[in-house]
Amino acid sequence: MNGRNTKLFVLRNTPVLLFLVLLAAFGLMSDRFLTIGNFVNIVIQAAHIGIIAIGMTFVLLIGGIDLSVGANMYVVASVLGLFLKDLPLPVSFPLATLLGLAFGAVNGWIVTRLRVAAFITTLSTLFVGRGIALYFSGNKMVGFTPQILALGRASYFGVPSAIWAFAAVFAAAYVTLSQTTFGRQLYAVGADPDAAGKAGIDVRRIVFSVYCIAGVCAAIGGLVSLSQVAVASSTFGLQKEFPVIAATVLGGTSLFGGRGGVLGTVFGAVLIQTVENGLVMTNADPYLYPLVISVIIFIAVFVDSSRTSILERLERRQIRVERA
Amino acid sequence: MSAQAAPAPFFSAHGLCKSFFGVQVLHDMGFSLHPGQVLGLVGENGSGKSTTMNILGGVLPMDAGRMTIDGTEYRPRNPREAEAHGIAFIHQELNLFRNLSVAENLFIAGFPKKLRGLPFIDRARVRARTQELLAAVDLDVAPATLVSRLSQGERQLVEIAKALGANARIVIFDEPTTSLTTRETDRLFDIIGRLRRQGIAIIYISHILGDVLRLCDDILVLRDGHLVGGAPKSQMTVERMITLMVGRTIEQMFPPRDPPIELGEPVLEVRGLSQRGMVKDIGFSLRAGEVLGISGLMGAGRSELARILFGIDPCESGEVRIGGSAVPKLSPAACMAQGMAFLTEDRRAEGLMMEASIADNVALASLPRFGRNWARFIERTRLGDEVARVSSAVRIVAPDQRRTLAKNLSGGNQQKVVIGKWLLREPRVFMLDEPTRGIDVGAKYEVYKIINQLAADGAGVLVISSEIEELTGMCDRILVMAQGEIRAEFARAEFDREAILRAAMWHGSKEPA
Amino acid sequence: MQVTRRAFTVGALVAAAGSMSVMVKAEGNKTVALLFDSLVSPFWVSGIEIMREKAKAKGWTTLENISNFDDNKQFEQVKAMISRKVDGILIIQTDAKAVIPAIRAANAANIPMVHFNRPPAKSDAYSVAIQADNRKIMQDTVNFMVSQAKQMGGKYKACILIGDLGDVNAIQRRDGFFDVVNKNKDIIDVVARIATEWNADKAFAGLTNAIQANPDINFLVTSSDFLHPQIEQVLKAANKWHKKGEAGHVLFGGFDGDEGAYARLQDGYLDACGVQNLFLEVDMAFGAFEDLWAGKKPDKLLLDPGFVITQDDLMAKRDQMWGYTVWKKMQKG
Amino acid sequence: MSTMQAIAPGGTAEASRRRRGLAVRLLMSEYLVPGVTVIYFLVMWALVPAIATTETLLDILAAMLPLLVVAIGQTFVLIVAGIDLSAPSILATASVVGASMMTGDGGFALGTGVPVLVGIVAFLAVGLLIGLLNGVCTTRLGMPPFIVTLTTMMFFGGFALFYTSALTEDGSSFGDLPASFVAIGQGTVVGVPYSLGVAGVVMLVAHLVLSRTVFGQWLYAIGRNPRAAAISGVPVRRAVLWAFAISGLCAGIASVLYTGRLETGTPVLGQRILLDIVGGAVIGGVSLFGGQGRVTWTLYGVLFLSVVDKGLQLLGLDLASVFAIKGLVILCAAVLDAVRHRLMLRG
Repeated sequence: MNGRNTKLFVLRNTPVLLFLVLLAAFGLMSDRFLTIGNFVNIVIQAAHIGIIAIGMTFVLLIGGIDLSVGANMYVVASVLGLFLKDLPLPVSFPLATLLGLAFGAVNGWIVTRLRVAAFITTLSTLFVGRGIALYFSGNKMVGFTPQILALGRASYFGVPSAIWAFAAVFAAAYVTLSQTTFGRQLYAVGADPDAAGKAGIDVRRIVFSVYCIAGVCAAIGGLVSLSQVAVASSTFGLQKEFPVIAATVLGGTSLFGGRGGVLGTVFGAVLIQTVENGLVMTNADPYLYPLVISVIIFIAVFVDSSRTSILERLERRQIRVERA
Repeated sequence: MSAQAAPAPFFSAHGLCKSFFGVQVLHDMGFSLHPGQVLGLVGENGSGKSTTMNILGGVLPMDAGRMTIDGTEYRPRNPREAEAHGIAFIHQELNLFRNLSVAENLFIAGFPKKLRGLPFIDRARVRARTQELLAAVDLDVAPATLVSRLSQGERQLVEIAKALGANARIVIFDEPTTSLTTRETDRLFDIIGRLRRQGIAIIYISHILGDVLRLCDDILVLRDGHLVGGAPKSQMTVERMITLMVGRTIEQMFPPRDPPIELGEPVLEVRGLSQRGMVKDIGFSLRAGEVLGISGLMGAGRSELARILFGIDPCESGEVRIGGSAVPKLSPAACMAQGMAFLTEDRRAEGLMMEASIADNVALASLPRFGRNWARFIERTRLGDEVARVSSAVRIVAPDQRRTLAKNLSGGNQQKVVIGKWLLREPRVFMLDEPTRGIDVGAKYEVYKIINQLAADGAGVLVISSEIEELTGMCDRILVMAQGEIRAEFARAEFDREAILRAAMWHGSKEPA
Repeated sequence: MQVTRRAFTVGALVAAAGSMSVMVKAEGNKTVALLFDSLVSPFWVSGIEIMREKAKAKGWTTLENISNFDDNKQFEQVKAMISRKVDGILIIQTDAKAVIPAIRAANAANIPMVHFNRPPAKSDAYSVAIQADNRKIMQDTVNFMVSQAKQMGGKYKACILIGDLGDVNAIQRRDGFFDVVNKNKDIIDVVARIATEWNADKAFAGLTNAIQANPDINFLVTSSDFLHPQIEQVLKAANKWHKKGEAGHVLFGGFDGDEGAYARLQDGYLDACGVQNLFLEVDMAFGAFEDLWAGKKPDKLLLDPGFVITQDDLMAKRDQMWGYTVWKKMQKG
Repeated sequence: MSTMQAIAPGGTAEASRRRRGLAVRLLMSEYLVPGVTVIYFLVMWALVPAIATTETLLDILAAMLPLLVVAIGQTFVLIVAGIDLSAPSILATASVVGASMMTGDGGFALGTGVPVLVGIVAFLAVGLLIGLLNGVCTTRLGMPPFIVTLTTMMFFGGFALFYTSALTEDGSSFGDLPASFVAIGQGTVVGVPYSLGVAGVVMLVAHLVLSRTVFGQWLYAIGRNPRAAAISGVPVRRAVLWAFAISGLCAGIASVLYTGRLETGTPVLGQRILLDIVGGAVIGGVSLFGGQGRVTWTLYGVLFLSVVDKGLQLLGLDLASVFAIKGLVILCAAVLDAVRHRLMLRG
């Protein structure tokens, strides 16, 4: 029994162990890698992807998908930089976030009311969103006020603002998913929308809200990103949907709904960033970046999927108590 | 709530009518319920039982009619409103979320909150209330257990606990025992008894007429959307119910089976088959023309045995010979190559392609046989003819074999589609796991006839069933399994319900739910 | 096919109405297609705006298409422009070789083609290319920085932000950088090469990581000025954003000559910038069209020599710097 | 469920279809997407008459063919409820590897005497091998297709760049390809492109395989219910493996067409068209959840996207309008499709 427990422990924590191996490997190659400062860096850089991926987790949990998050980021950034720049931050940031929510609400409305498949809905809002933002910006780089940029560099109680934002979004999402009726109903909808309807859950409301949440997260992620990169060029947020979905799925959330959570998503986002960071720290040939990153993601998912099947076998309740 | 002192009805329905696409499926249906009453509802599939209950449960709106609860009009627009009026509907396909815990399933429609106005779930209260409700249905699992880890019977109890949690006054059971073991069924009936003593009215829908008779105070019989009979239990018999249901008399539940005078060669031989935690040292043989039954409680390893034999689940040791030749590595393809067929117990998950037509479903297992030349182009005419032949042989009732999707068929017709799929292969060995689960009397009779015909044509048939009557009615020989082993064998002459049950309960105290 | 017939009628009516209003194309006016592969940096945005203005001034009509780094899509766009029978095609391709079929198609349709800023690979097809001498300009820029470094003395840890590895200009600028630093290995040690893929996020993250790994980086070159905001942000966070002459100043070289570069030169943060002469390039390109229409055959490659602008000669040279014009406009607006 | 419902959708829908007008008839048919395409085309024709010239129509055809070939490959994978995100990187890798065999600038196969043949084999082999790799990882290692192909997309996208940088002087692409190879992508016979022949054969074969062969029926069965398929003796793993291999092979073939068209083996080939590939199939009606799809549907979807693109190119608008119009047009098609579904349900 004890041997089995150890095995279970190892298996359950494989991703963490893998992560440690990775840290050790990069640590050996660069003495600057294993420092607190660097880890803070990694988390800062993972923050915007991580935040958006948290929103994406909600969408994937109900079996949907949102390809428009990158476009949403760009719409929010260009409106903030062009039209809200004279407002004080406590006003302009909430307004920008509301705009992200509105974008998400459009997705949600089309998906729930017009009943268009999520993939196509968000594919088309991706195009429309970018079009609108480009119209506002006239293709030009959108700059931001010094206050916003200062916010990007600021630290509170020794913790950089991006990490605060990341932590806050994570905490809110975690609590929502695990501690509220909405969160639990969301898992039910993801597992079986028809059954959820029969159980008296307002499925439409949940689906709609989920796209709104994804919109809000995209907006917040966009704000974090722009406060760091300082300008939004016409490619701001372009093709962000891929790393975002990758981080979410790497974190163990199923594309088919009902399974996963935001803790894994955070882990997925940080893992990808750790590898990128490690490669820069070891001054690797830039051509090798995608090769190394993809191999590591591959190994992580491979280990995770084989682990899941072994775990299932080990944890499966024996159908009968065997006689000695 | 006062007990059954004065059995005055608190619920009544009059003149319920419903049409789909211009076809009236329910005519002038009406009944009433008083606290603590158990009302049985029987009828063939499509007779209007489910429609009635869906109207009651707020799933469908009624076209005409009137329902009242406590004298006030009741007209639910969705399941939520029905629930708010104290009506709980326990569907045949349980409405539980496997990825959530027992406690979460109980409260999914609305969790108790920590503070008014804040959305946070009061976990402690959920846990306490869950324990209370689980105790009320005698289910001994932790509230945090995931539903995916419960047995079918346990899940049923969770559904009942859910109804109790919603303060239901009427609980509707739609075919609750189809996937329960005998013991679980007994336990369910105990619980139902307890509910009625609390003054809760029960509507019980089932194809198992014996159960209905045993359990219900009053029984209503539906046919083609009309209420064709209703009487207290004392005035009903199983025969009368059947006669009312089908509109004619059926002499027997089972078609006459003349046991073959001389059995053929063994078509399936199993020796020393073992798999840890599943089955142990199984050995038996099945001969051509024989119908062999396997009885046992749920979890006794019956389905597991069949799944191992068909190569779906792995096995550690043992020898299997199909049609005289040894199959060294079991797999569905290898077994099929030797002429074996297998009807799984879960036809939705493992038998049918719901979104595909009848023809596509029937053809599925036989496709390579109709492949022509190297590219294996399908000979469509020949396949079409064969599919049509089999479909009419098993009497699938549907407007169009090519257009009608499996999901739009009744349970009985769905089962016939799966059987047809295997018959198209003309199997030498046919294993059927719960072949009549959830299908109506008429369809059952037809399935039995198909089985008889198969055996008469020289195939070996292996039937797994939880209904002992079904096995004794159908089989030439019955094996009884318990705890993964074969415990007893009965020849037709020795069939005895009591003895079979006793063998199945061998060390029965250890049966895990 | 009755549906189509009905729709056909409707379509024809709309077509008749539409063609009157939309397709007003005065006789003698020229239509020029501007095919860009992206508008990712101010260089391209200003480029297309200058082109629009100058074309308008000449009375030309412009049509635009952005290929989003997709050579195949751009080929289709060229064909679309040929279908519309434009008078000239100005193209910024992504790949020097993949554009050749497009040139051939233009040749076959007898439509002049001018490559802006990126020349095509050698082939038998005829077109005119305007290009900044990337490698040379970058060499000059870095040379200036090295001379500054030598003046100040000491050893330098260098970092370069490389562009998209699939873009010739990025490669040429990278090569220009290494031409110089490799000759000065005694004082300059390249500790970080950051592949930005012309992507601001990647640049930001890459530079942050590089500075984390080598906090003593004090020699920084970017292959395009559009990455300045990210660089400023990272250096500020690392407390390394100081003017020339202040302690801790990072020797900083840019490329393109955009408005941000001008501002940072003026403020003293940027030491040198390799400027592509955008006005000149647009004039050269449009001149090439006029020559081609006139039946002349300009050389296949026309070079914009560009120049290096530094804090020292900022006032003298700024009027040639396109970024200064944009900057001035922004100050007014 | 009652048998009444079983009869209803077929019967009454048939009756109501007869009653309704032509517009609704088009809406209800599987020709909705082509219908929308025609409407869009007519609107564009009003704005830019040049769209209705033979030349432009041939351009549209030439432009859509390679995309169609990749999208057909994708259709196979979508039918088994998978997805192949690696298609763009297969295009790129096959393009640079194939071109490196036959470039006049030191191609590896110049010495063999048949560089074009070797080159084409290389294209197809790269596609097939990456496809098989995807297939093996999903079927044998039990990893989700999304992640497997995401990683192969990243890996081979990077590999193509790496390969090119290591083998070419300027590090950007392989040019100087043999004329006979280029002809496959560009050449025409009486105005009809050769690539039409290639794509036509791919389309025909794919259509026959999916609709007429045992293998095709297996793929649909796997997409509809993999467990039922396995129990019915369908070799699920093998079939899924081949679905991925076919997707890879199709991408390899498409890469031949693209590379020939551009006369260049480039590592950035197709890097931006993933959403066009998947979107083409999905807009045509292929389900992302498996079990539903036809080659003709994919054709409609790809045709739709190609016509939309060509119209926008001809208009020569700024980027903002191009994005906005493209998005709205896709959305309109999707909304119409959703309306159709609802009408069908109502009967």
